[in-house]
Amino acid sequence: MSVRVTTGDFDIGAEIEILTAGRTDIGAIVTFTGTVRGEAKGKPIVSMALEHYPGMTEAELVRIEHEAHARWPLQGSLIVHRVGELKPGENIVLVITASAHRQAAFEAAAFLMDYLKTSAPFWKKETGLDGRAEWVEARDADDTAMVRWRRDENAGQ
Amino acid sequence: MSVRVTTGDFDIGAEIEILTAGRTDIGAIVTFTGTVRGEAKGKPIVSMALEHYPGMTEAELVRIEHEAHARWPLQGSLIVHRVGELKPGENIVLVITASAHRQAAFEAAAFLMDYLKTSAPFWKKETGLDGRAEWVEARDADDTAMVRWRRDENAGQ
Amino acid sequence: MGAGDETKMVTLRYFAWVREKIGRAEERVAVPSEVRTVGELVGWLQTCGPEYAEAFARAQVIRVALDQKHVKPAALIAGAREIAFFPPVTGG
Amino acid sequence: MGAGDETKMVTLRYFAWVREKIGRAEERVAVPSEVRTVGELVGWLQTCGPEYAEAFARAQVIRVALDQKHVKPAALIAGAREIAFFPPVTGG
Repeated sequence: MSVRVTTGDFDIGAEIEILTAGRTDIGAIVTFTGTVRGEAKGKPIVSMALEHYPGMTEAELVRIEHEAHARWPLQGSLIVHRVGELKPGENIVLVITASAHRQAAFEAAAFLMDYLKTSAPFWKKETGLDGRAEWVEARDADDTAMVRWRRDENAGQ
Repeated sequence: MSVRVTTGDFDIGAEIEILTAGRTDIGAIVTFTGTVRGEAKGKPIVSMALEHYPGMTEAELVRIEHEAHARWPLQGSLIVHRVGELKPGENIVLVITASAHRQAAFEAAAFLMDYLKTSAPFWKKETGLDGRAEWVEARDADDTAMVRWRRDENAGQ
Repeated sequence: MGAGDETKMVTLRYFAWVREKIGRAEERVAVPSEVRTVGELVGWLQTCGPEYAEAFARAQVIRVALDQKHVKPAALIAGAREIAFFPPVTGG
Repeated sequence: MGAGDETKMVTLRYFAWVREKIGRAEERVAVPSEVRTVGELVGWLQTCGPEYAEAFARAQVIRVALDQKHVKPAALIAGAREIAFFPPVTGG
């Protein structure tokens, strides 16, 4: 289990290697990579700035990572989130989950992303071709995505 | 879209690079990697042999990849499956899906794995410490996992 | 394997433990014309010798592909060039 | 920002457009003792000047963290060292 907030890029292959090196108890590894898209609401964007809340960010990422390990039998996990100035096509976020079974790895990775999107204190600002920068608005779909895990809690799963 | 059946290993980072190079329309990339576990039914295994049906294997992988693209808006995908002799900890299978949105990428990757596990003609044989080799039996859980996508078909989704 | 008056030649392929039990990976056989479906073909193969009887003893677990496409026991074999028999798949 | 007879000093932090509207990222303020909850604190901040009035105009979209933990408007602020205000998060 580890989390990292960084201005630098990450190397997905190298991170999987670190997580799985020398281990034979892992059967399934899922990675999710989020990247900067070159368009927002149909308009081109030239860059994205990511602000965060140092200290709270790491605490929130650790908290949701623990929550994932409490819900699924995971052999390992990693959350890396970049901050600062990014260009279209660049990496933003990496989540890796490793488990003996594929369903646990898939579900835990989706869970981590859903929680991260609604509770980790990051904010995106996009700059368009005209140089105007606008804060990205939160999507209702992200709240909806998170709610499905809440239902599971209520069901005692 | 591409599929590959190979005796050699794959490089996950390099494959993501190939799939996403120069593109700014992708927002989400999911990878699934299946690896050889060092135990089966509580007993250590020393190696795994993967047999397949050359020709049909590739046709089935192409078919399920097309099916995934018909169901989800994917910007790209890759299926790589190894055959031959593998050791515990080694890679078996790689699935990559790329989409503008994370849910499509997650669902399509899970779908590809579920279909692959029940329709692609591969067979595993595990060799234990005593040198005895046994064919792996199909898991009911894999059929159950696939059925959820069938329900979606019936629901017209 | 016997060939009647009216037969058709077809390539049969075997994989995994079906291959091991029969002792070969592939063969050309003359299928009697009264054998019309995949299910009937499995039934006929069960009568072709002890190795076939053993390989096809649990007929319900045998999967069949006709010209490299999965088919059900009711599928007609007419026109097929290659018919493959194998256990449920276990890749991934 | 005014300080009454009975006040407590607390660090306020602002992020994203809340920070931009207020014009600073952080400040130490004396909160009147009658301000007990996070919701009341937002209400009080709205009265602290036009930049605060604008930043907190849509109070229902403002998220609050007390000592770096998400809290609801009803949460008591007593004992908090650091209170942060920000829009709904948009990372990932």
